[in-house]
Amino acid sequence: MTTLATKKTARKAEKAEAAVGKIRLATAWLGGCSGCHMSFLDLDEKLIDLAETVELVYSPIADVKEFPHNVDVTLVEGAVANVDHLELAEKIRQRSKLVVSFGDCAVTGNVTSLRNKFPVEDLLTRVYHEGPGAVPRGGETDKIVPALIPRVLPLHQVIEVDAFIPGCPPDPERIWAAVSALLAGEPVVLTEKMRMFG
Amino acid sequence: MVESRTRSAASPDLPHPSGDPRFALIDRTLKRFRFQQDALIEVLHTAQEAFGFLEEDLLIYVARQLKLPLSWVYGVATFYHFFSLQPQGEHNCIVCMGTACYVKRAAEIVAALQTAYGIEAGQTTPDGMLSITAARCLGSCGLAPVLIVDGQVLARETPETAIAAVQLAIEASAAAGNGRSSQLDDSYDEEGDL
Amino acid sequence: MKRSDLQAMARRELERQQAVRCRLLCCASTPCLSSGAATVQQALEQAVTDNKLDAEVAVVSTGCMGPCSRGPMVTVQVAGQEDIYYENVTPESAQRIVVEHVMANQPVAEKIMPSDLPFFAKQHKIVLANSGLIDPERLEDYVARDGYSALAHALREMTPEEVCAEISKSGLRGRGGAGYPTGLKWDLVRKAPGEKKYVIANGDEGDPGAYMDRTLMESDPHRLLEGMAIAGYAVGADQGFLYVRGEYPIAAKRLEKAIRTAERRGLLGSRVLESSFSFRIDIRIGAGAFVCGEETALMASIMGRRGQPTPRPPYPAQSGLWECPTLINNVETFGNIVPIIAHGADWFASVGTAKSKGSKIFALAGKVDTTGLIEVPMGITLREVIYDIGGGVGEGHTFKAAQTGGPSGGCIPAEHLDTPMDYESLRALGAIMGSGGLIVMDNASCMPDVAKFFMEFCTDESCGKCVPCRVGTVQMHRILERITNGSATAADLQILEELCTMVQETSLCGLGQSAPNPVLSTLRFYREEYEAHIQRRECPAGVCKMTEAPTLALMEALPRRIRELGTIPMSLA
Amino acid sequence: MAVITMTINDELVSGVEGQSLLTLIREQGIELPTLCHLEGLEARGGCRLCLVEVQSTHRLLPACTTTAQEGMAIQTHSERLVRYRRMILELLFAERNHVCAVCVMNGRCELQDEAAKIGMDHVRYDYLVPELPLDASHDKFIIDHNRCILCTRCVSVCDSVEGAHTWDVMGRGVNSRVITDLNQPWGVSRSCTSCGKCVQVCPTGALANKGSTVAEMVKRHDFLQWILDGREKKQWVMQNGGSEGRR
Repeated sequence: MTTLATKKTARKAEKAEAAVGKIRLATAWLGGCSGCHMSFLDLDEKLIDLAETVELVYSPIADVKEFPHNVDVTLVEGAVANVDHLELAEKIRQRSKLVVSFGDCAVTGNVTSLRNKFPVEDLLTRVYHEGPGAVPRGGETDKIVPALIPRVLPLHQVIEVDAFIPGCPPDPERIWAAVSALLAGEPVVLTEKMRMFG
Repeated sequence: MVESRTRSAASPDLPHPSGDPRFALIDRTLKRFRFQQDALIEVLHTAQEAFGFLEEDLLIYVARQLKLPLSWVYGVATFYHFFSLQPQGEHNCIVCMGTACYVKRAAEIVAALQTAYGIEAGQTTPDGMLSITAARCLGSCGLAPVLIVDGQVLARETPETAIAAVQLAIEASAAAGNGRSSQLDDSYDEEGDL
Repeated sequence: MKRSDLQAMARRELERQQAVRCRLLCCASTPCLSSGAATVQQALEQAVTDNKLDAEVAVVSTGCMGPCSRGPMVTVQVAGQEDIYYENVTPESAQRIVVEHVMANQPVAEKIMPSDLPFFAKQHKIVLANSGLIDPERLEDYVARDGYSALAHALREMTPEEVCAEISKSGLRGRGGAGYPTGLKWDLVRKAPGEKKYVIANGDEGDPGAYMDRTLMESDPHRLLEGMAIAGYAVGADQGFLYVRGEYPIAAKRLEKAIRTAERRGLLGSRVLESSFSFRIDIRIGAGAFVCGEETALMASIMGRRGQPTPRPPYPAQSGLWECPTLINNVETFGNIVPIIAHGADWFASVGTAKSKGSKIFALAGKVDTTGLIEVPMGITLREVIYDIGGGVGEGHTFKAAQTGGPSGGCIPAEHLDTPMDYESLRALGAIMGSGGLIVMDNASCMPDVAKFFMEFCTDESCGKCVPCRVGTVQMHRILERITNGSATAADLQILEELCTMVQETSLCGLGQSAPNPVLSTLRFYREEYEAHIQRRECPAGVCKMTEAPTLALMEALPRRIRELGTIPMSLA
Repeated sequence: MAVITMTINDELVSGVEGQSLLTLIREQGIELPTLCHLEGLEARGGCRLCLVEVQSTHRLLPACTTTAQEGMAIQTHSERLVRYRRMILELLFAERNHVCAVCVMNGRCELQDEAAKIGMDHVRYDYLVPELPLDASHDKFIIDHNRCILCTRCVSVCDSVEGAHTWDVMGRGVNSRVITDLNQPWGVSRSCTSCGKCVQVCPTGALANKGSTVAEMVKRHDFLQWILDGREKKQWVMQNGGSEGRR
């Protein structure tokens, strides 16, 4: 899709100096439950090893507002469910060398895609008007919630994806096997057990 | 003992308990094929001809007579496009969607009819007045695109002539004093697009 | 009935026919009936009676004469004169034909279809030799044209082995599409061990745009029965099934009548022609499933089951109906048997090409001047068929493609118009002979759209037993839908091509194996059309509406927040 | 029983005449996936996963329905075959609504297993997202059509082993569905004996015990061999020649 040669700025050199030799890692959170990120945190002591080799440049667990340029590896959790996801996914692809679908929602749509049987309008009515609890009436636009796309899509049906880590969530061993391979610049080869969906 | 003998003797020969004479037609086919299970499709053909569609009761009757499992009969009845488990409309319009008709834009005729009557091909209007069917190939390719309205073959149709022909058929039966159809005409008038 | 009785019947019928001065043949095949042939025939009969001509003029309803788009057709036969064809006959012109032509010997010029037209001249009628000349509902008419004498000859003069050898020698190949050598198949069934054997005539002609088999069944039913009986004798079967497509009520009715008549006269049933050979034929009516054209699915259907195919081997020749050896041939194949036995294998083999012998019937339809049913020698070029017989695509139109073989076939472009029509040449082009549907398209047809049409057909007709066909065709159809609505990407085309090969190689039966053919052949010859749809979102033929776009291309135009005005295109789904 | 010799993946092997290719291949310790075939039920050739290359023909043949013959040369894992198997699995995952994470069979599902084995780690086709029901009307079991892959093992076992023929398939093509009786709720079926054989042979979570939740369902196929062996050895036939079973 988009080559990495685009939008190389002076800022890149500046950053590179700050983290010499470190791999620029990002993790992103689209339509998912954050379970994959929880599992990522379950890498426990391996996180310390990881911190020595990578710089976490963007992540729900790091306070960065804008997806940065020149990312080496991005793990994407969650399926593409709304226009913000579409926009972020496109940005991720443009600014990352390697994009990894991280967990079943990104890989297959999974639980997030269970809503695909319903038209968006019915879905909103069902959840926000007929669902439990008090709801704001009227259906006026609130300018906050991003517009939903008609069907939730797995990430690779929106942008090109380089590797897949299935699992709901992928357990820490799987994540480590994949991430350590990626960081070593090797292709991600998961064992049969580690490839299992669910 | 006695009871079981009467029961077994009863099944093939006595008329259907409902007394509906149309069952006699089915029985005739059953006998012609000596109640062989292989005759299922032939029997279903007869049943559909006699009753117009295959309602549940009918399928149960056929299954019992041929000593076939219910699911088997249902599976066969739903495999073949000829058999219908739903009642058909009073009028029917079949649009040929064979290749020759398609090349001569039969799809536009189907689309126009669907818009005009608010149903998809294969459906019947809620009032039971009209069924629209897209047929595979009627084999009258020289006359493409072809339409069959209530059994009458119409050649070289356009979306406009097709709607006119269907409307004519519906109005003809309305004029014949059918209460249901005159009601229908009113509703069409209200919509104003016909 | 013995052979001598047959000859006597023929004599009597010929005398009867020669007793009248003039015969008015009125086509009573489905296309002509659709254009009002029944009222034309009534008008003819009325005019004959009104003018007190009953003794000297006979009105006969016959089978198909060929030029279906010009129907209703009427032929006037006057002894000692050339037959005259009338086209587009109405009840009024029927009256004039009787008054002016029959009575005053002044043919009605403006309704005449000249018989020296290439439409007639380039044809070679073997299977349809009787079609349009005899009354399909009268056994005597058939017998008068040497009907059942081939069967009598085979029963008396030939051993089953010799019959098989004669068919092999003729070079006849299956007319249902694949072109398997018929004689070889017969011999396999003949040699197969088994007490009980069956013969099946496949009349489940499902290709949209094809109606060769219907015409033969409607126009000359006894020829088919006789062919089947010869086959029964050759392979050692005593029971035949005629599987007639459900959409062909007239054919079924005529065949039923023909079977009853033949049985009554001892030409079918027990002890055929007073020989030791017995052969019953039963009709089975299809119920609307294209897949039943596949032989194993058809047999499932005859046995009253869901029409799902089973893997071959075992082949029907070893284990078919009720696990007995079964010979299954197409109706048109059986139509060739009588002439081969009657005139000999060498006579038959003199027509056609080296590997494709005899003739082939095509249903010529689409954007040609004269559409209809034609029988041509194998090896005739597509150009001759379309431009000479069919009269071309018409003023102001450009030929674009000829589609053969329906949903299992392919499109042949203009640069291959000089291809001879035979099994091998057509296959080399990615098309197939198929059962004989031949649809001509001009520039108003969009090739990806045509491919989509056929794929939708296959999706609908897939029986659902094997995964590649059941789901693969749906996925291919989805991609074709995206291509024709403007939302496809280059990746889609690649996935489509991969799926085509996979579905072709892994599907259980012929339906799935051939379902990708229309896509593959249009991709081969009209790839730039696909590319125009994908890269420029343009339909060169102007057929596709291109209302959608690929997901990310639309980003700018999307509504951003929930319930903001604007629609998100369904291509995102 | 005559012995035959042939080659599988260029290794010389011997088998017994009349044996299916699948049996022979598996006897060699070669893993060949099957989703419709199950030992003990009639071979069907529907899932197309066990297709193999046979040298004498250009067509790929399903190992389950093809009889092993003297002199055959078979390839079971060519690049093309593995690629096609992966595509078939992708097609199956895209066909209905398979969500492994919330499935009763998660971790024990044959479909999920085969995907992992072959390395099918994502689906390139459109998910078709059909609207399909779940029938929980039966006392003991549920059928969730969203997870059905139309292998028809349930139809086969119900017909040939249980003899009830409660199950069959309705419709055709992608709209096919397994049904009980006249497409009625399973719970009201009068032919169903509630034996549960269909549940045990189902390769996915489509048929399951009622009340089992995510990853709880365990299925066993071994009963099948047990019954069929018993039948073959006529273990249930009494001395006087009458049989003691049902009917």
